[in-house]
Amino acid sequence: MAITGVGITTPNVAPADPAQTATRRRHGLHRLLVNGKVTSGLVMLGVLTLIAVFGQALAPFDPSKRSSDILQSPSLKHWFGTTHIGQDIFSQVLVGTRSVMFVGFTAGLVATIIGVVIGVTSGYLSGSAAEGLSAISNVFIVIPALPLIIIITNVVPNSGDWTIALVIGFTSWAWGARLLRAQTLSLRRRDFVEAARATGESTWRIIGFEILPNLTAIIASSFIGTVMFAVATEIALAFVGISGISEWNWGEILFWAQGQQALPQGAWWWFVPVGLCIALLGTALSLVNFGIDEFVNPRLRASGQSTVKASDGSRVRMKVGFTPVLADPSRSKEIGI
Amino acid sequence: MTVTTEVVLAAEGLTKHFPVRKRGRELLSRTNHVVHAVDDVDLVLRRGWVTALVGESGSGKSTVARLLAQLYPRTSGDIRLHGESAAVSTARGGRRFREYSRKVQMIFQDPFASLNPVHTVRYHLTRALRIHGRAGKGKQELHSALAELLGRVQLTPAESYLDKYPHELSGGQRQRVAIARALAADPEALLADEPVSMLDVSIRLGVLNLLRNLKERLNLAILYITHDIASARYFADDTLVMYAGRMVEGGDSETVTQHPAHPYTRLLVDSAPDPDRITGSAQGLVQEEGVGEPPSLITPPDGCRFHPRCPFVMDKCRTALPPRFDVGDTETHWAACWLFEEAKA
Amino acid sequence: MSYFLRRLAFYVFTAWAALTINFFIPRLIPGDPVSALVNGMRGQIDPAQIQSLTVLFGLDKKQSMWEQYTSYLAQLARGDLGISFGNFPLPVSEVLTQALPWTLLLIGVTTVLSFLLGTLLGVFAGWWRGSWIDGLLPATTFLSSIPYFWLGLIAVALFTGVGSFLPASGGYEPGLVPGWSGEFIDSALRHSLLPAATIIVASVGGWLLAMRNMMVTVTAEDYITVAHAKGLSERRVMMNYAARNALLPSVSGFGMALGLVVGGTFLVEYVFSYPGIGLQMLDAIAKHDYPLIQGIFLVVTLAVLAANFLADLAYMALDPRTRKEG
Amino acid sequence: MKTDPVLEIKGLSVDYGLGNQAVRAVRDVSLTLNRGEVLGLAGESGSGKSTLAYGLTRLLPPPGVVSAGKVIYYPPGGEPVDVLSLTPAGLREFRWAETSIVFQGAMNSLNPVYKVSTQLIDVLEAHQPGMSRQARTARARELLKMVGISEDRLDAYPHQLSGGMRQRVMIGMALALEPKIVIMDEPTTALDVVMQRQILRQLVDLRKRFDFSVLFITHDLSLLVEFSDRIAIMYGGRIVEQAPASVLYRDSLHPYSDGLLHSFPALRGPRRDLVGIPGSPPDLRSMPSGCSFHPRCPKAFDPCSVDVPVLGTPADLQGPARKVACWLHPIRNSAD
Repeated sequence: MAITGVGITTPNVAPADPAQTATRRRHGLHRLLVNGKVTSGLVMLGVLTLIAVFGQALAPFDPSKRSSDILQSPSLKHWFGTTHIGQDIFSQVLVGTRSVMFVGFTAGLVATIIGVVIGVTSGYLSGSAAEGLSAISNVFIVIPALPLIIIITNVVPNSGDWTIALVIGFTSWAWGARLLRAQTLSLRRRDFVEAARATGESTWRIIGFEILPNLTAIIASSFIGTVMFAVATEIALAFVGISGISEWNWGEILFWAQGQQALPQGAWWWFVPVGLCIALLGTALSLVNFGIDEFVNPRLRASGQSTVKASDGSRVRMKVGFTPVLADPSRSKEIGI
Repeated sequence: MTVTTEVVLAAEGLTKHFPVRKRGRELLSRTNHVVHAVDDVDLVLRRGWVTALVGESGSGKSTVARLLAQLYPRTSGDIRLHGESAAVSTARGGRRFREYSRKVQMIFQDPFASLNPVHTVRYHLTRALRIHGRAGKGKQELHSALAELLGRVQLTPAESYLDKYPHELSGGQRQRVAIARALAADPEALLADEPVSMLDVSIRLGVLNLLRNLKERLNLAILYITHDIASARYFADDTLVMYAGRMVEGGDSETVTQHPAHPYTRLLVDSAPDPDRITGSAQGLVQEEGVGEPPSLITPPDGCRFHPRCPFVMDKCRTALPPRFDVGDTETHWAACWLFEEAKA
Repeated sequence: MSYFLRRLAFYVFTAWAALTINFFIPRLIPGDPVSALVNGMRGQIDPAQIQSLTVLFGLDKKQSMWEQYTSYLAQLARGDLGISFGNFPLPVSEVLTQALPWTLLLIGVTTVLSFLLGTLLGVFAGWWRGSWIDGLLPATTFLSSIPYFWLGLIAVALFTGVGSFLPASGGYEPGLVPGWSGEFIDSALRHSLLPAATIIVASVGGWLLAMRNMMVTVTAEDYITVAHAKGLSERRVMMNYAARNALLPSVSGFGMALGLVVGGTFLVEYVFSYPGIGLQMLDAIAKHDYPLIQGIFLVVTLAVLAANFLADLAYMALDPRTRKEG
Repeated sequence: MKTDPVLEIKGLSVDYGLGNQAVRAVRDVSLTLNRGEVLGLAGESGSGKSTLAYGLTRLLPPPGVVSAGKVIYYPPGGEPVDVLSLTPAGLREFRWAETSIVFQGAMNSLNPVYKVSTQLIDVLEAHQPGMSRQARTARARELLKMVGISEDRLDAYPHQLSGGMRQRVMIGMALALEPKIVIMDEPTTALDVVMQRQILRQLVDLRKRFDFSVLFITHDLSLLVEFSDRIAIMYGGRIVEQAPASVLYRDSLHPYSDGLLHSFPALRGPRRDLVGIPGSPPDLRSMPSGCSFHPRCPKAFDPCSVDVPVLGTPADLQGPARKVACWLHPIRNSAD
């Protein structure tokens, strides 16, 4: 039936598409890093980490050392001003970074490890043990965290950074556990897990090599969430004077500022730089988390250009329900992809 | 079609009831509700032979495959490998299960879901080879084993597929990788759960032909599960029909599809699209039998499970469960329907 | 129905867990501050109160743990939480009755307001992606990264002081007698404005972001496209189809987030010296007033549970899938 | 053959994304839907068939944009309307009253938090504001009855209905305003064959009563051959063949149509040889040059990899109803 009647007339054919180069597929870590939010968040975190490590060395003064420069506003000598007994606030901020970062990341690590163990086990296994673990995490979510932490910190002797980090870590794993459990439950029913079982993989290998790698994004995001919570909690504890006064941290600067009535005296520099540092750290962590959210849920990704020129010349926002009709329907010009 | 080969895998009285979560007032009552997903299923898979299992979604056909793969624990019944009971007591892990999985492998419906998105083709196949001790010694042997596997499913050259992630492959290529993974164990029986239903129409045939080719070359026993009765006719030697958790009809594929005996099979065959019935606008569609939907499997109807929809329903159908009756047209053709009671006598 | 019963069972379990944690914590306190106090106060403290402290802190070493536990529960059932050391000789329950209404009103009202405001803004931000309201996100993210109390301090510095309409601290004008007088209510409202604004500004961003992301996710669902295809008005598609569905996870998240929110608001009370539970708690900690700390923890936990329960009821009213099968 | 058009698509192109990131999913498609006919649109995933349907109704979510073309609707006895140049208000009025859509996922096309009745009624509220409350409820009841669902289901929530029932509700809803065009995007793909047959039967019946045109989109060619009057086959964003159903089935011209027809086994009649199509469907981001089917085509020859064949009536065949885009069948010069 194939009638080959070549060469009658060549109709008005559109020019042929040029051969396409294979599109580079981006995936995994690389795609996460090209996300601007993640990169800028990580850069900010990197700077703060450097300060945490080298803060002691960089600090121009001993943060606890008194001087005659009492309650001075920011100057070239004291970038963030001084306290009521002449301590250099800039040095305090630099030195205090370490404790904040240490507690934040240690607590985050502890909570994430507990969360992963409890969440993934209760998600993958079934039966009453799993139900019990899930009930316990729900209890820990509902119980008000800060009062509980305050009480425990108050009861435990020697509340140094390690203690605080551990207390926060041991009380704030439940959110992560809950998220991971939900995700594990849905992964467990996925065919690739069944397929791994059918192939003959052992249970621990399925959990470790089939399920866990698929949870990376959620683990990272729950880790960052816990770090945010731990930082806020540590600063709050220091601010109300519950944790020990052995090491400098940002909350402690605020504690002294509050105790010495800094704001009523107009000593804004005692509060504002520290507050901005806290906000900076929080924003950096949030940015990374936004990036991870967008990585996990592609619908959240911004679609680049959000407005187009419509056929009537006006600019139209791209939105669900009303597909824009492009202005220039030049049909001869095929869009080069 | 009287050549019968050796039985590789047999199921006897296979039954699976899933517990239902109690709700509300039931918490106080003693009755335990279950979903009767699969009830009393007998089937055999023969060497070099394709057996099709046809049914609607929810009829329990996928559960049968998972029971045969021993991914689910059975409620009752037995699974025999070469005549010996091969039932593993718990569905989880264990050396006995691994031994069983060396002989019986499964292919899943959705190749987009059955490969782990974070692992490469190489990882999937290497694991399958390692588990079953067929990875050989050293890199060289492993590589040739991988290349041979991919060659079997016509993915050549192997180098251009080994380091790809699943999302870099098309649907058909993924399903071939999944088949290669199943073959890595060098199994005797292959359970294919709707292996082509998620693939594009134009490439389905390629995968089915590959399976048929493998069956002939490797002398595999294949269970082909499908909702498309026409493809059962094309691809399978025997066809079994399942409705609401029970087998209702069986026999050689040509007879079952061309001369369906059970009223449900007839409904299924009549409902299938038929391009030869060209009518312009589907006038041939006007007929009013078999309306309604499949029953709840929590409280399945007494007697024959098809009786509420059956146009030929008799009093007996409502109370008594029909056993298998010979239909009489071919040796192997049977139907679980009271209409064929006399034919047996 | 089954959803409701499951939730109810969970609350009972959580309440029990909180009671039990509360039982064990004082038993971990090193030393014996309680008996020291009891000894010091002998003569002024009545025997019933000594008895209740004994039960609360497990001072009666002759009793087994189980006996201590049962008498502890029995005592709680009577509403007896011991006496407050810091407010001697007031019973803890009385201190709580005075402080609780302030907290419930301030935190309850502002949290609900902040949730409603954030959710509404989130609906708009998610619906008109890339619009100015969506552009608020970086600002709100920054604001929610700042601790509540720091924002409160700045608010005090900026908006209070001599001649300002807004007072810097307290719950009402000193000298006024709490009651239903117009003058008192006016004063109480004025005192609550700044702390309330602080809580709202600090927490609205979180709700906004959550709702915005849910809106974006829901907008891609088929039923939204169907609603557009049906030619419904934009407002109807946005509110009745998109927002109505996006709200569900937000509401269930609301209950769970309360446990976190409460902590932050306590510090706001501290900064504003607002006479609520949070201030009492920090005060009690400074004074090592263990019975009061315990009582507060218990009451706060139960209050959060109750709020969770209300959120659950709201969820059930909003999502027909949780109701009984038809 | 009726030739009274109700909808004319002219040179429609639809892209995903803008500028140099744009991926063209529908390429210069022209298609006419006649009054009262069932036009089947078949193709594999990625062929652009759904994109075409959503593009012409402007329901394609971002980043989809209509980059060229016209969609003309001919109301009975009225002036033709270009759907693509309607204002949002005009488009809203046009939707559902003139064209309604039945979506693929019956599971997700109903709002889970509202009763069936509410969702039937809000269409009436939006388009016929003058209607009384009782009249609306009565109409909703009538619509359910029309698709064979008992009235007491009016107060049911979507999750209380089976998949088949939900799809019936959607069909009833699609007919609420008695539109002239109903677009069906794989309406029965998620259903079992028995249910599929029941619903199609009902649809045939309803079409006789209300005389609307159907654009029926599916990947199941065997279903289309039986069910539709005319069939258009899409590949790589273009229509490659268009013919009356019976003609296409008996004698397809395009090798792709031919391959599709030989890809599904027949249930009845003699066993026939199945050929299938080698290779896989093209990636929209890197389309082959020339005819996008040429890498898979068993009959490809010189021009196929270079020039794109244009859809038109082939010179070597009679009959105005057939069109094909294949270098094996060069089109008649006067075709357009």
